[in-house]
Amino acid sequence: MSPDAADRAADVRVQAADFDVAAEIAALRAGDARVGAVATFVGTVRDVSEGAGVATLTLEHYPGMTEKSLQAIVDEAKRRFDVYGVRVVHRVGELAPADQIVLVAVTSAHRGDAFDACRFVMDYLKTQAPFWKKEATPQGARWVEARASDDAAAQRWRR
Amino acid sequence: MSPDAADRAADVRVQAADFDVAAEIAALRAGDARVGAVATFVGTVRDVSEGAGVATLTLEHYPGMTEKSLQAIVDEAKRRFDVYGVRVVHRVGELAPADQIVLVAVTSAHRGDAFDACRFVMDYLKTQAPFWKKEATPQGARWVEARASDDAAAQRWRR
Amino acid sequence: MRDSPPVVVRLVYLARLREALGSAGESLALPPGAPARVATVLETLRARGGAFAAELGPGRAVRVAVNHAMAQADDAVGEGDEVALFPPVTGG
Amino acid sequence: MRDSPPVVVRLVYLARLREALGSAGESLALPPGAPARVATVLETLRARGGAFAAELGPGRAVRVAVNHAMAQADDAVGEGDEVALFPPVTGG
Repeated sequence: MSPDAADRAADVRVQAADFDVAAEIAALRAGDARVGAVATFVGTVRDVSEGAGVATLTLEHYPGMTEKSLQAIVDEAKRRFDVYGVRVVHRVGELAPADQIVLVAVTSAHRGDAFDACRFVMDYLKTQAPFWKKEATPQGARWVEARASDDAAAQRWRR
Repeated sequence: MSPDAADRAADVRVQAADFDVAAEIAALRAGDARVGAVATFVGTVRDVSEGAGVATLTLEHYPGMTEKSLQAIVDEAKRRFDVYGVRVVHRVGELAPADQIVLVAVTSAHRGDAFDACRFVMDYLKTQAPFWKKEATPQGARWVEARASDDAAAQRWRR
Repeated sequence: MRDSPPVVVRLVYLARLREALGSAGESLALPPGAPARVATVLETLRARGGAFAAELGPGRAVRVAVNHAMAQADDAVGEGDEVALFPPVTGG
Repeated sequence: MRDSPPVVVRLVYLARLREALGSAGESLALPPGAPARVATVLETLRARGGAFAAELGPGRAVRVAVNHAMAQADDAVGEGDEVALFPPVTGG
């Protein structure tokens, strides 16, 4: 595997296990002292959704497409913004309220590109990556509906 | 101390010691399952500045004003954006390349407010909080010059 | 001159759609004749009626990926392609 | 009627300005008469010439905080106020 391929292989991960934000940031920075800015986003399970209590949240995905789709988003972020590293970790399976769902971390020389790339990846992930949430509530299980605001957020980056 | 005062007292810290991003996020979230989004920014010491190598970076501040200034920025972020918690940790003293300088972490129900508030705090901190950087380089020590791009970034939030 | 054999695609149903259709996927032979497109797949399934017509009908948001890449109605599909049907995504 | 006593402020010099002026701060009595403002402080210091005139002169970016809050040239200063002079900030 070429060094480039090794780099890219570490960009995205889909896993049932939890992740450690500090460890992920440290691995992404890897002692690179060109880095001046690290922007990070963590999505977490809320205990209320559309007014109903949430007992568990189950994340289904499309194995085979998921990593490719996330990698395509990361590649596009690297093309658009002046960043050194981008890392996406997305969990699947059954989660509880307050659990971590997704991590996006970006390193750059400057904060503007780090913030932009981090937000870009989240906005695209929300509309392009094949994950689906199913909530268990006191009223029964239900699939989470996609939100128009997520489409609008991704649309803002079109050009 | 009232609960509110205790909350606010934890919003900002100025310290020589390093910080642990994961521990700061965990303390800020404090098991609050209303939180769905955590946006974090970490600024780090770059080993090159204006083309010269940087051996150490010394951060001076204005004791007495620093915490007040950071708290005012945090209060304004809480006023403008729909967020639950905001935390700022800024280091002072002598740092080495790759060291962490500053942490801004924000929790919210949704990612838009978390990203906006985090970026707002950084943009204002860069122009309003009384910190100054002095670099030790092979050509001698020099004070870092303020950047017009930082003024422009803060200006974007005026209204 | 004989007709060419029909294009057969592998269908994958995901999330709410998998539950509503009661199936995780199947092989589907597309009607011979016109070039096969994503729209051909959807029309063929809708023609079955029942849950297929209801879930893939007008006003229902269905996303399609061909060989793991998001696809549009007029994108071509070919022999052996993996065609996934699913609701709008809700991860992150 | 006697003149009121002059307003005395506590000056704090920070960062590059502290080094250039060779001082971390001092007490300064402002000239009696007109109401004392931030601009009065700067004019009084510049009138000393030397490093003060050079560092606080036209074209030099100097920021001022009165009692730990950022201040503008026409903001008032009063007896015992802490007036800090420093270059544009560069933290974060």
